[in-house]
Amino acid sequence: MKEIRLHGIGGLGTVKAGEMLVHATVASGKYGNSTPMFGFERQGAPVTSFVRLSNEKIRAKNQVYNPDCTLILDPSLLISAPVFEGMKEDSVAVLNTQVSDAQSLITSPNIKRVAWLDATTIALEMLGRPITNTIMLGAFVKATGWVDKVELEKVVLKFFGEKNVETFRRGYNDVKLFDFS
Amino acid sequence: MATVKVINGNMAAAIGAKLCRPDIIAAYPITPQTPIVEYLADFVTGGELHSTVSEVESELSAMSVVTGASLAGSRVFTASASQGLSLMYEPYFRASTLRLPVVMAVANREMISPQTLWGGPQDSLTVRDAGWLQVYVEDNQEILDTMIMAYRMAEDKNVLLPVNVCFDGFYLSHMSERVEIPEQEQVDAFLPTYHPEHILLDPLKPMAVDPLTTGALLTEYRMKHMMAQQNALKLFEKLDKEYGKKFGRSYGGAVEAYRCEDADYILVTMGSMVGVAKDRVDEARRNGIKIGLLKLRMIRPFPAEQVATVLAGRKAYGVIDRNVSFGWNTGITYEEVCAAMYRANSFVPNIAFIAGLGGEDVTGKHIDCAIKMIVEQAGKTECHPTIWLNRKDMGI
Amino acid sequence: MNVIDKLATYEDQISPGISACVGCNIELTLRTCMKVLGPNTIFAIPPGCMGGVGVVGWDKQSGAKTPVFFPLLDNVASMLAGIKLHYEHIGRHVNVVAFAGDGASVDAGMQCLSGAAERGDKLIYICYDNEGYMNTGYQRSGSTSKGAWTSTTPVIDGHGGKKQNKKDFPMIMAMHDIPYMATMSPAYIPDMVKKLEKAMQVDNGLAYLHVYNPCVTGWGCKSDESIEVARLAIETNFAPLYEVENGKFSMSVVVKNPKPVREFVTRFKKFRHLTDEDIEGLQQLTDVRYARLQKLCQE
Amino acid sequence: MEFISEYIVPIGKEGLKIVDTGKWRTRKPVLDKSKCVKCGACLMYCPVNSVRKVADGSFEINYDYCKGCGICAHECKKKAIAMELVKEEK
Repeated sequence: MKEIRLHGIGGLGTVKAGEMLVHATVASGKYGNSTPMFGFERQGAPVTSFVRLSNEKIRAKNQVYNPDCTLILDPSLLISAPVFEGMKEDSVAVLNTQVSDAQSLITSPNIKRVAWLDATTIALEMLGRPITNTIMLGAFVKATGWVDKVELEKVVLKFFGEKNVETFRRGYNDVKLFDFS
Repeated sequence: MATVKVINGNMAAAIGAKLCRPDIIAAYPITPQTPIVEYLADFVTGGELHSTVSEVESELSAMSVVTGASLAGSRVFTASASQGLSLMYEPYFRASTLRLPVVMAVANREMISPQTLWGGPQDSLTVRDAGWLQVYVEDNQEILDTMIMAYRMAEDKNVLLPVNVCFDGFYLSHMSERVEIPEQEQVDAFLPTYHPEHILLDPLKPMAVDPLTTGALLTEYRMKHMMAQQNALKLFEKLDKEYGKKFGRSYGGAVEAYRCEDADYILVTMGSMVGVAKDRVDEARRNGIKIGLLKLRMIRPFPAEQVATVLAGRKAYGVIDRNVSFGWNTGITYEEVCAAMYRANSFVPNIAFIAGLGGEDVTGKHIDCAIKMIVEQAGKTECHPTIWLNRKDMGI
Repeated sequence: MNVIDKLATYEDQISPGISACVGCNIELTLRTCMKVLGPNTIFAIPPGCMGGVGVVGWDKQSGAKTPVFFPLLDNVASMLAGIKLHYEHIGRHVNVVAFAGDGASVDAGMQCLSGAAERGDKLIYICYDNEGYMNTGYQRSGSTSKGAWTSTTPVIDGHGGKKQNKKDFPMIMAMHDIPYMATMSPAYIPDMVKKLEKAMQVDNGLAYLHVYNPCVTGWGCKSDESIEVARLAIETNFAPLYEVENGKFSMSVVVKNPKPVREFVTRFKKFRHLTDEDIEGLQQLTDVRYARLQKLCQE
Repeated sequence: MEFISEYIVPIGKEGLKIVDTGKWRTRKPVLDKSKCVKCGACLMYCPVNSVRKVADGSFEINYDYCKGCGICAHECKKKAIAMELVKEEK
C-alpha cells in the first residue's frame, strides 16, 4: 500500500487531485481511497488530503501519518505547513517551487527522492489561473510511477478536459528529479 | 453486472436511495450531509430518478413532508445530521410511533457546543430511544448496500419501522473509494414495490390517524413496536444473508465478529474507525496477542444476545466510543454492552474508551493503546475509569 | 343552488355530536367548510380546540367521515404538503386541507406554513383565529389583541392584559403572493361558502383562508350571541372581510357606516377592564390597518 | 403474545365517535312555523347542523344533538324561535 499526503490551499484542486489518483487506480482494477480534511470551506485556507493506493481492499479510513509521498501544491506551504512530518523511510517529496535546487528544501532525512517544478508559473502560462493540481499529478506520476499514466490522463480528461491533459503532460515532462544517495 | 465507481459516502447514500426508487424526497442541507440532497436533486433534474423532491425550509419540514407522504402511501427518503436531526426530533419520534417505513441517511456529526461540524455519531445515538432502527456502517460500499437492505427491513410487514443508515461525517461522507453499484434490475428483484396496508390517508378508505388514545391501548402499541424491533433484529440477519447471495456482499447482520473465534480479548467498536481497528487487531495477532474485534452494526434494536455470546468467557474486553453518555461518564455503546452482559449473567473484565470526539482522528496508535490496556485489564474485577484516548495527557 | 340549499343538501362530514362548547362558532365554521369541501378531502387538525373536541376521534373511532389526522402543532403545512405531493405523484386529485388554530398557524406552525406558501404546495389552509390557545386554557398567542385578558396575560386590579398588538396574519400570508388569500367570518356564511369554492379551484399553489372566530368560553361571550359578536368584528372593521386573488385585493363586505370598535370589545369579558384610552388605541390600530387595506384594494 | 387490537398504530375506523350532545341543553329552541319566513338563517348558523330543510321549503329542528346554544333564536329576524326550559324527565 502507498500512502500519500497532499498539501494545498483552497482553490488549487487539492481534494480533486487526491480523488483523481483514486479514480485512476480503481480504473486499473486496484483499490484506493481519498479523505479530505478541511475546516470551513473557503478559498485560501490550507487543505490536506490523504490518499491510500493498494492492490488489495483498504480498510483504514483515517488520516495518513507516515506517508510514502508528500505532494505540495503551493510553495507557501513549505513554510506554513508541516509538509515533511512523519515521512516514511525512502519516501518521495513532490514540490511546487521556483527554487532550482529543491533538494536543499528537504528537512526530513527519510526522503529519498525529490521531484520539483515551478507549477504555478506553468499554470498561469497555460491556464491563466494558478491552479496547479493536474501539473502536480503529472510530476507525481513521473516521480513515483505508482499510478498508471494513461489511466490518470483519462481521468484528467474526464474531470477537466483537454487543456488539463496538456498541463498534466507538461508536469510529467518538466519535473526535475533528485535522489539522495 | 455491477458497475464500479469511485464515490464518496454521501454519493453512496444518494445512489443507494436512488436504486430504491423513493416516490417523495425531502431534505434540508446541513454539513456534512448536504451533498446527498444535491446529488438527488441532480438525479431528478437529469431524469435518472422519477421522484418528487420538496425543497423544504427546515429539517422539521423535511421529516414532516416525508411522514405525511408516507402516511398517504409513498416510499420516502430523507437525510440529515447533528443539529438538523435534533430540529426534526418531534416528527422524528412520531415517524416511528406511527410505524412509517421512512429511510433516512445520517452523515453523523458531533453536537454543539462548542461550535463544531466534524464527524461523530453523538447526534443519532442521542435519539436511539425514539423508536427507529439504527444501523452504523464502516465504509462506502456498506452505506450503499445497507440503504437497500434498510428499505426491505423498514417495509417488512413484521417490522414497519423507520430506519437510520448512519455513517461518520467526513471520514465516510467526504471520503472517496471504490464502490460496486448494483444494477437497477437486481435491486428491483430484491426490493418489491411498497404497498402500505396498515395506515393510510385516502378518501376512498376514510380513517382517522392518531385519535386520542387511552393508556391501555397505547401500551399495546408500544409492546407491538418493541416486538417489531425484535423482529427486525432477526430479519436483518436473514436479509444480510439473502443480500450476500444476490449481490456477493454480506456484513454479518447486527454484529460482525472479526477474528473472535479463539480470542482471549475483544475490542468492541463501530463506524469508520472499524477499518483501522481491524488492521491493528491483525498487527496485535502478529505479535502474539489473541484479540478479536466485535463491530456493532445495529444499535437499535441492540443485539444484546449476539454481543453477550461473543464476549462471554473472554479474559477482557474494551469498548471504544466516539460519543459520550452524559451522566455515565462513559460512551453510549459501552453502557449498552454492559447491560447486555449483565442480562446474560456474564461478567468479563472490561474497560471503556472515548476517542475521536468532534471528528478527531482515531489513529492506529490510539487503537494500539486500547489493545494494550484491554490486555492489562484481564483478571481485574473492578471497573477501570474511562480512558479518553485523544486527550493530550495520554501522549498518543 | 343557493347557499341555504347547498348547506341543506351537502353531507355533513363531521360526527353529529362533538364536544365543542355550547354556541361554538368554530364548530359551525368547521362543519360549513367540510360540507363545501366534500368527501374527497384529507384534513389535518393540529392540537387545538377542534382536536380537543374530538374531531380526530377517540381510541378506534373517528370524529369525521373523511380521512383526518393530528399533525404536530408546528408542522401542519409540511405534513400536508407531503400528503399532497403523494397524490400529485400518483396523479390523483384530493383536497388536502388544514383546519388549524391561530397557535398552530401564526405562532408555532408559521415557519412550515410560510415554507409551504413559498414553495407553492397545493393546500387549502384554514386558520380559525380565536386569538389564543383556547384549548389549553386561554393563553395568549401572537394573534391575541392588545389589552386582552388571557391566562398568561392576566388582569389584576384592572392592570395587565396583553401588551402587544395582534399580528396581522392574513396580510402576512397575502404578502407571500400566494394565488388565493381570503378572510372569512362565521357571521357571513354565504361569503364563506363562495371563498371555499374559490379556494378549491386554486391549482397553482396554496390557498389561505383566515377565519375570525370569537371564542364563547375563552372570551366570556354569551353562547347565543356567538354569531352576533363575530358580526360586530366585521361591522367595526376590526376584522375586515377581503380577498386577494393572484395579487388583486378586494373588499368582500364594505361596511358603509362602521360602528366604533367599542361596540365590539365591550361585548365580552376579555376586554372588560380596558380604559377609554386602551379602546382608543384599538380603534386607531383598526383604522390604520383598514386604511392600508383600502389602499391595497384601490391599486 | 396476544393483542386486543389488530392495529399497530392509533387509527380510528371502527365507526364515528359520537357524543350525545343533546343531553347538554338546559333550554331548547322551539320554532313557531307561523312566524317563519323560510330565510334559512337558523340552518345556516346552527353550529351542530341540527336544522333541516323539509320538502315544503320550511325548516325543522332536530333535537338529537342540539346543545341549546340559542344562536338560532338570537339570529332569527322574525323571532320565530323561542328558547324554552327543558322539562326534567321522570
